[in-house]
Amino acid sequence: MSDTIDLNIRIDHLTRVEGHGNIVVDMEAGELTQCKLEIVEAPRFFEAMLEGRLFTEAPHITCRICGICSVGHTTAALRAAETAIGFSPSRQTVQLRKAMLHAEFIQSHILHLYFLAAPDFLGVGSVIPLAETHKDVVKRALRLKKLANDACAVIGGRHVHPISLVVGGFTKLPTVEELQGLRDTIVAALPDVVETVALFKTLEIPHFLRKTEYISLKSDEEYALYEGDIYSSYGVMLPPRRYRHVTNEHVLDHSTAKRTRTAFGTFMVGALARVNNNFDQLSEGAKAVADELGFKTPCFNPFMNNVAQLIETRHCIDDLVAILDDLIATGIVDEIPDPQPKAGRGVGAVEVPRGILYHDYEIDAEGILTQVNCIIPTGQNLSNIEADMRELVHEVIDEPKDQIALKLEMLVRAYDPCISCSTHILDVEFV
Amino acid sequence: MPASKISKDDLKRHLSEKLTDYTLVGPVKSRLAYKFDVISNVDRLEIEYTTTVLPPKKQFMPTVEPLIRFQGDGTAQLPLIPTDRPVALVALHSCDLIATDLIDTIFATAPGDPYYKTRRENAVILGVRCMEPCDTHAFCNAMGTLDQKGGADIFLTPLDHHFLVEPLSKKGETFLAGAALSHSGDEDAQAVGRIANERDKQFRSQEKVDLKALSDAMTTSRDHEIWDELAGECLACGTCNITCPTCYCFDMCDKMELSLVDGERRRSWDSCQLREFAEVAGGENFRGTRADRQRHRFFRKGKYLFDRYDLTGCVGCGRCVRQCVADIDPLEVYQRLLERRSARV
Amino acid sequence: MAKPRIAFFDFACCEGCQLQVINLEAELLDVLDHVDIVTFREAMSEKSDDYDIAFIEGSITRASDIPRLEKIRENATVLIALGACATIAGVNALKNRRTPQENLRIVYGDDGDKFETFPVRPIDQVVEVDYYLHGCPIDKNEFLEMVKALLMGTAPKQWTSAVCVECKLRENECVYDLGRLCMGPISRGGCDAICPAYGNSCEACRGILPDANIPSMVEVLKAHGASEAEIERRFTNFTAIDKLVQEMEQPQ
Amino acid sequence: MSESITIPEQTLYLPIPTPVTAVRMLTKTECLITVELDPDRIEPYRPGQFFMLSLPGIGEAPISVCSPPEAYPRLQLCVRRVGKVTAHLHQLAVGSTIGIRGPMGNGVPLEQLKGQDLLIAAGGLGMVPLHALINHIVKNRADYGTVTVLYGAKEPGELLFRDELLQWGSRGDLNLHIAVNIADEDWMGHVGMITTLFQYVSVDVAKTAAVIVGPPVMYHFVMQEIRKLNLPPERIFLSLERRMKCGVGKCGHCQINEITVCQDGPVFSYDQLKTLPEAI
Ligand SMILES: Cc1cc2nc3c(=O)[nH]c(=O)nc-3n(C[C@H](O)[C@H](O)[C@H](O)COP(=O)(O)OP(=O)(O)OC[C@H]3O[C@@H](n4cnc5c(N)ncnc54)[C@H](O)[C@@H]3O)c2cc1C
Ligand code: SF4
Ligand code: SF4
Ligand code: SF4
Repeated sequence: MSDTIDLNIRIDHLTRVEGHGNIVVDMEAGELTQCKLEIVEAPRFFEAMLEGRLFTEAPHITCRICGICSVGHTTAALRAAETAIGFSPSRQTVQLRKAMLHAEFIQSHILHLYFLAAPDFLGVGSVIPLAETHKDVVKRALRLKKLANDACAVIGGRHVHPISLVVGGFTKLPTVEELQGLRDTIVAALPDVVETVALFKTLEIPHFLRKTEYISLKSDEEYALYEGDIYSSYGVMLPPRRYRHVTNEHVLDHSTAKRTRTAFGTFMVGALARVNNNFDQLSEGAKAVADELGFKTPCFNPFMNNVAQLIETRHCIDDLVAILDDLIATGIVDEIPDPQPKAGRGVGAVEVPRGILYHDYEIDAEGILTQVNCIIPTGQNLSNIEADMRELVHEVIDEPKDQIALKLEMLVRAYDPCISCSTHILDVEFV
Repeated sequence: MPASKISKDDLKRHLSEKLTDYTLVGPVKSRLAYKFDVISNVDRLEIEYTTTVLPPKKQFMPTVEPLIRFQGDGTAQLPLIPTDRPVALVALHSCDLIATDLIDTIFATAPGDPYYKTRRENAVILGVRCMEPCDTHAFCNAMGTLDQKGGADIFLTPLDHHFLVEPLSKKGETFLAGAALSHSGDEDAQAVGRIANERDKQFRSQEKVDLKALSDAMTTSRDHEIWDELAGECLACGTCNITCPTCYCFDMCDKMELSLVDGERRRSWDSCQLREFAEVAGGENFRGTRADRQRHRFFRKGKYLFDRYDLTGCVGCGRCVRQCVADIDPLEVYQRLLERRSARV
Repeated sequence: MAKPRIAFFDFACCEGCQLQVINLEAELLDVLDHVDIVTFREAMSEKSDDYDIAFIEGSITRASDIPRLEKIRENATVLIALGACATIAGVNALKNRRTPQENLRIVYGDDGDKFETFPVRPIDQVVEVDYYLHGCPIDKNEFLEMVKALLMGTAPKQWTSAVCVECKLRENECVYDLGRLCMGPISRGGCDAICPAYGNSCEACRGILPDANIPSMVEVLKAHGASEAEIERRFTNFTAIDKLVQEMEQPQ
Repeated sequence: MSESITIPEQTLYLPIPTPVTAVRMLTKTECLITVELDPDRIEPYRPGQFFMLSLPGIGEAPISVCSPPEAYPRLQLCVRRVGKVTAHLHQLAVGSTIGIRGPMGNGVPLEQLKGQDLLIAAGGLGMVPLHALINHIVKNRADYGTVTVLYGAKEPGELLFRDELLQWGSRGDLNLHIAVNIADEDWMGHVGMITTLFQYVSVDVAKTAAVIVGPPVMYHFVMQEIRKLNLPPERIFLSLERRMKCGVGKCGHCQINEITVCQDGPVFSYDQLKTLPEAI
């Protein structure tokens, strides 16, 4: 039946995603001639900007790669720079950074679930009409988002481009009273999370399965976000400094090992990958959410990434409370960061809401960055998104064209792609 | 009233008891510097401290404060300044006491400023004698403000284990009621004299600035080369004005709520070092250059206020030079101006 | 009175400034009572060319951006530059310190020729800008004040005083005393000195004041131990494109 | 003068709601606003004084008294559109309400001018306060000797109060001389700077007082001419414009030396100004 079909879909400047991308699908007589997610975002040259700058500047410059993942970029930059100069931050610093990162996960996931994804399920163009029809829902979303932003404000000054996170530690530390206040507001917000789960339980997630490889960080200690080794659902474990083995295979590296991996095809990073790979380490609350929403590992439905985000939201809230409890119990000690430059190379691999983010810095003895490489999650997901698109088109080919277009949009959006981030997108060149 | 004293612990205890009736405001320490803040636990209070970032003036004239409230019905109302609890402003140095006196004079001169006066009248001020220079920037001794008791209601002199206590007003006496005061003898007064003697030698300059001579020197210094030199250094950042205890200029602007009908007219501290301060419609700026503005700043300190009120506009607290990143130092400026004068005479 | 129609557009940027607008959690719904947001790609699918006020985020980095921006200028009655990328080219201008070819080679290697790029410009180098909302990112309260002013039909406040003013009003300890360098004395305020308030340096993300005393600022930095290279970096974080800064760099 | 009402300190910054009774455009950029003051709350005014006009959410602007004291409690204000507040004042509708604080400042010393010959020089918007003075003189013509009015404007279109200028010119007891810098086709009068009008002026030094109001640049040139007339400095009066926020001597913006223009001025004798460097 599909072998007689002609189909032309072009969605320019895909909305409700970060950055500019187009969906292009061409089918002639049932033959898929084009099926791609075009990235039209202007390249921004962050690596070039960074070369020649001081290592301590890296976090504050690279967070400007992306406003939504700005804590993520900051964290990756801090970790890369500190690894390069051989500096180990204090436990307090790490705890506070983890709290920031958790808050960013909450903020980003809530934003995606309510503002970017939910309108599709509720059949509207954006959250704005929902402000009329579902005022309570929108208010709840805003409350949860505010919570995350407040947490970032208390710890790092603000969410978008945090201020006090610097190489070595913090330029200003929150007080125990502030942390206590924050903890209380977070705990008070738990019913909102429960309501959110109830809402998403009523939404119908498209059924679509395609087996793929899931890559995330993994750690013995905890549900890996801040640090860990690179882990593939196909069982491979790599230290962060060998990240190029997972990221560069398609275009640049033609080694045998690479070709073997290409045989597996594309891979996915992000919430679904993490939940699939590290389910056991989720908080009890998060596991209960998974249960309630019928999430079972391994899950091969990319649309379920939304559900995975919700599970992680709960996990991050639970763990944020645990971190705050710990900090409140131990108290805050004033430390003034004073990291000294040293020649070296460091890779910071950090989970950010959309997947693993790598910053790779080479620093000279004066602390000047001589080589910089940043690889962002959406860049890693692109090939996988396209592979999903190709398969999805075939599955839904009998539906009306606008339905196909909507499904494709929803699919792309389910990945929560962050195209602004795509400083390095061309590692997976396909345009 | 005979001289009396109180042990340091007893003073703390007394202040702590006063928390039930008074809002206590005093110096607390942040990372490196001190600032005046509301105190709910007396342990946070630092009676012996180095001069704060902002002057205690903020207690009577907040950095930003509403003057008028607009209402939806088009009427304007005065905001209420709560006076149900008196404020006890603790541990003002002499420089700040004299500065408070100065602003009292200006803001009470008809027409008086109701907001300032209300807050001021609602406060009891505890001054504290400085037993050593608070840092290398202060030059209160040169300006003649050291050991002055200015607008204080109570004046404290710290000794090893106790404070000498001088009530200076009815308000002060009321505040002290119930405090564990004891008689202080001559030996205390002698100890103060001894310490003060030692202290005076530690200030960065021993010379007193002759205020009358300074004002006269300024009269003939409009075209002194110093203004251009200062203009070369000054960044026009406003820090000196904002941190000065005798600066009181303010800006007024409206801030509406999202309803666009309710809102406030606010005043906020302003600085004559900022370019727009004296600019009027048509682009005319009466002090368009940094040199003009620096001259205005120093003339205001050393001449204008002196000429008009017979008060010094500079109390030597050192806040401005301590915080000016360009290191512009009023004492040096005064000395330069006086030098040329004496060279001429 | 009909609600003003507002549109948001983005060029090369991180979209953090748009996010700051969405981050107005407590006020967003009230804002929507006063205005119609008709285009906001980051958050909505609806689009319209019929708007009164356009907020532009991002810098102009390639020829194809120009007609798009010109079209927006044509449609809008009021055009506002939103955030450092748009107002002063922001962090993007760091790339202007190399030629476009060098940049392409560093980032994309041999694939470099597949892209178009030219030296970054703030949007007022392409179209006329009515008002500026500075900052990286913008301050969400300042955005609110701007919207209120526009609703009242009056000119929004455009800051002309240094960051130090707000910094001192907040009673921050100067970060110079904490051993850090700060551009606050010559940088445009309006941010409530948020960076020094969190113990960090002002990086001049709102640009340098038009009448800044740059030679003296350089002396101040030197006096606090900054090397020539460090001073250069301080002056170029967000203001690489600033005319004043470029003049300073001209050999005498 | 009638007994003055002292403004209670509590209401120092409080604008009194005042109804607008007429609004009329005078030129492209100036409009004339008439308001009805509440005599219980706002005291009579003099030429040379000013009021703070206030609009909630927009701000305040100092604007000179434009009507003669005899008009009280009616008050006229002539506003040039230059920015925020003034633009909104231009949009006022009859029947609406504005906030008013004042009268502020010292005003022209009418008592001192009585019985004198007067030389009045207005540059541009300086005609606004002088309009109040001239109308007062006209209403009390017998109190003054010879009155000469010099008025300079950039171009004919900027001349304020054109009807009244005609009336004044045809009275016979006012010597009115008008100059424009740039003439248009219809302009039949004098062309040149206001200083060129001094050729028509002859004064009796013994009993002449001068009142001059105009933009800062004008003072510089006009004073050169005035000095040639050898009038004693204490009989030459000028009104200064400065940035003002509070109008009550507190905010510091209008300070020149030890004086504040809003309280000690805006009208000063040349005698006073001579000892005030920076003043003109
Ligand atoms: C004593 C006195 C009498 C005046 N009488 C009149 C009059 O009769 N008619 C008239 O049209 N104008 C008069 N002015 C000028 C008028 O006050 C200003 O044009 C007005 O305040 C500008 O306000 P704005 O909000 O419209 O302008 P803004 O938008 O605030 O700014 C526009 C320009 O006006 C300047 N400005 C702002 N506030 C003031 C201020 N308070 N004082 C002076 N300049 C300011 C700014 O520097 C800027 O250059 C008088 C000024 C003074 C001091
Ligand atoms: S603090 Fe120093 S640099 Fe700043 S305005 Fe004052 S004198 Fe100038
Ligand atoms: S100004 Fe800063 S926050 Fe705003 S879009 Fe640009 S990089 Fe992002
Ligand atoms: S920290 Fe920076 S902005 Fe604040 S006072 Fe110091 S120099 Fe000025």
